[in-house]
Amino acid sequence: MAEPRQLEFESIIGDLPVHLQNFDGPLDLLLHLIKKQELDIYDIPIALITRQYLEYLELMTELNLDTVGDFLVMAATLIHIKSRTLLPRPDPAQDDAEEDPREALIRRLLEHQKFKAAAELLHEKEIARSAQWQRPDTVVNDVVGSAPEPEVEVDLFSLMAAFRQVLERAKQRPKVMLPPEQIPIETRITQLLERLSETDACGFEDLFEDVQTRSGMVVTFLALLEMIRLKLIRVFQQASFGAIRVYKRAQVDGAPTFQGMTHE
Amino acid sequence: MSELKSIIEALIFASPEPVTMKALMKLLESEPKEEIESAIAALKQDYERPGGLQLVEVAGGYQIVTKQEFHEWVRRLFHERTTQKLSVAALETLAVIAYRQPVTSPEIADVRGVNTAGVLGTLVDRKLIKIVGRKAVVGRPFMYGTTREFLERFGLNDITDLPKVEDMSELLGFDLPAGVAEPAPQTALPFDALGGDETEPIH
Amino acid sequence: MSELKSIIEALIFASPEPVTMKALMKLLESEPKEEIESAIAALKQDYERPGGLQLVEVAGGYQIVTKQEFHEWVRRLFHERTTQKLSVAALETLAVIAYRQPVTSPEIADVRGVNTAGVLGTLVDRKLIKIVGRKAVVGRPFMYGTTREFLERFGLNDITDLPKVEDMSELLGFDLPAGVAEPAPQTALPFDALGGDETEPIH
Repeated sequence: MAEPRQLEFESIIGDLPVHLQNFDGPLDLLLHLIKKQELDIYDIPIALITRQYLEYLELMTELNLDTVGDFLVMAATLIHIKSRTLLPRPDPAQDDAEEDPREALIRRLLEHQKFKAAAELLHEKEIARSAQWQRPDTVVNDVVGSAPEPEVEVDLFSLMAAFRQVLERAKQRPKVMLPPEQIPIETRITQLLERLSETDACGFEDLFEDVQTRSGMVVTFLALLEMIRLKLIRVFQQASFGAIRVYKRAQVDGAPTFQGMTHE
Repeated sequence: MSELKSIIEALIFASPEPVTMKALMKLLESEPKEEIESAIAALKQDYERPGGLQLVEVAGGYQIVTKQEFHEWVRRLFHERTTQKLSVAALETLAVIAYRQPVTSPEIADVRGVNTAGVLGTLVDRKLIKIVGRKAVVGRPFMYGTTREFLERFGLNDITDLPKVEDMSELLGFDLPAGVAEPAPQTALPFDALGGDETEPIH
Repeated sequence: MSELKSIIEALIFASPEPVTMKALMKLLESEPKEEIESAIAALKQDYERPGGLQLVEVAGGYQIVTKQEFHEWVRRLFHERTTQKLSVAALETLAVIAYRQPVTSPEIADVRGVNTAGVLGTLVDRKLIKIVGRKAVVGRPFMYGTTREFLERFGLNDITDLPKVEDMSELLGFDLPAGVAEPAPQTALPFDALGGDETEPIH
């Protein structure tokens, strides 16, 4: 039994102009208000129309319609016009270049109205045209043998659109993983030795500070292993899961030498 | 020449889009223009006969289509029309572009009272409008114009074929008094905007 | 009955498949079979007249097609069609070249995800692109760039006048997927590649 509820809802908006979704913008709404009350578009009672417009706007805000923004500017314009009508008219002899906002509004309304009418005429043309049926393409396939390749008009937009299409498609393709630029382990060892020469010991994690990539971390780790093998460093852990510290070692006789070291 | 007329009929029939005079002249290069023109005139007359088909001029070319009056019968052949409807907002935006072209997005928004960026995207996707240049003002906004597909969809031969403002008074429900209907630079409906000097045409 | 004949003509014309007698009887359910049959007979006779079209019986149904003797003309129509327009593949290739020039065939194939060698020939023939040099990599592939005709055709002063990808997204109201608009080396729009040092200009 949904009916009573619906009636109730309708009674709420009953004295309000219309269904909300009917309006495509503030000009549309204004035109509706003017038409509904059979007002003269050239002589709009601005106070009345402003009040109705604001009532409507209030309802829109209540319903949280996200199009309210477009309507607010018009509300400001209406209020501006209304306030002007309350002020004494400027001396007509003093012809200032500024257009009367009321006239400007009327002009916009007429303009808007004109294009609504144009849209209607276009729609009539569209209907007439859609009643004309064209030869289906399949018939020509029979004549020509094979379907011609679909073609598109060549203009700036189609060029841009084509490029966008290519980029989007490229984006969707799985990326070929190129091996990233690898730092050779030798280079990394030199870097780490330099780092350790500043301090005799440091935290294990600290040696990874300057690497961002996974492969950089792997290289650093391999370098450290190599340095341990070469007895260039010693690594200590205080306790299980404790912090690991790395110490630089003095060169030990008989240990394999690191070819990359320059100061030998 | 009867054979030329037949060839032209076959070409118009087979072409997936309206065949322009230019295309015909290119295809029939050995024929003088006058011959082609008189053959078309004769063909047009042929199609005046009673029958299910008609020869129409659309998007600057010729096309053979069924007569409107048999629409309902033909429609039975198909389960549903494949052409998608345009929303009122799209149609109104299209009207502004059609009459005012070339026109920028802010100019359209000004006439319609709402931002129309989303609708423009739809119309571009449906190939009814296209970018025709950039306006030589701050920001160099794109200017939009209608396409050949637009003409085809609405059965117009060219853009001057658009319904005239005078035809609108009835729809408007009031007369446009002198002054308002005057082609003021900002309010004119007709096609004065085409090729204005502030524009930078793209082709 | 002349109207019935016209309806049948419109139906045969608009149908994607040959229209069978059975289909006609279903579509024109209120008409007696004899009426339909005699309308078809009359229509057949109509199509005996000289003209570009014929009514044929095929696959157990009726179809309107062009007469055999004009097939060469119709074929030509489809050949000539490619003067103003491009296939989607050609247009995409042109777009990649325009935005990424100078660019080699393998590089274009890489961006498009398909091989485009054949299309390059078409674009060169149409004078929209030209060879601008060879790339100093293995195989020394040709590098392609757009021509003066290309600029004229698209109404551009120079190649930097091409709209940026960012412009498109803004004005058409759609968002580009993240990363695409960023000037990553693989997606960069600008023309920094022009005259890069890996190029070897020809002459």
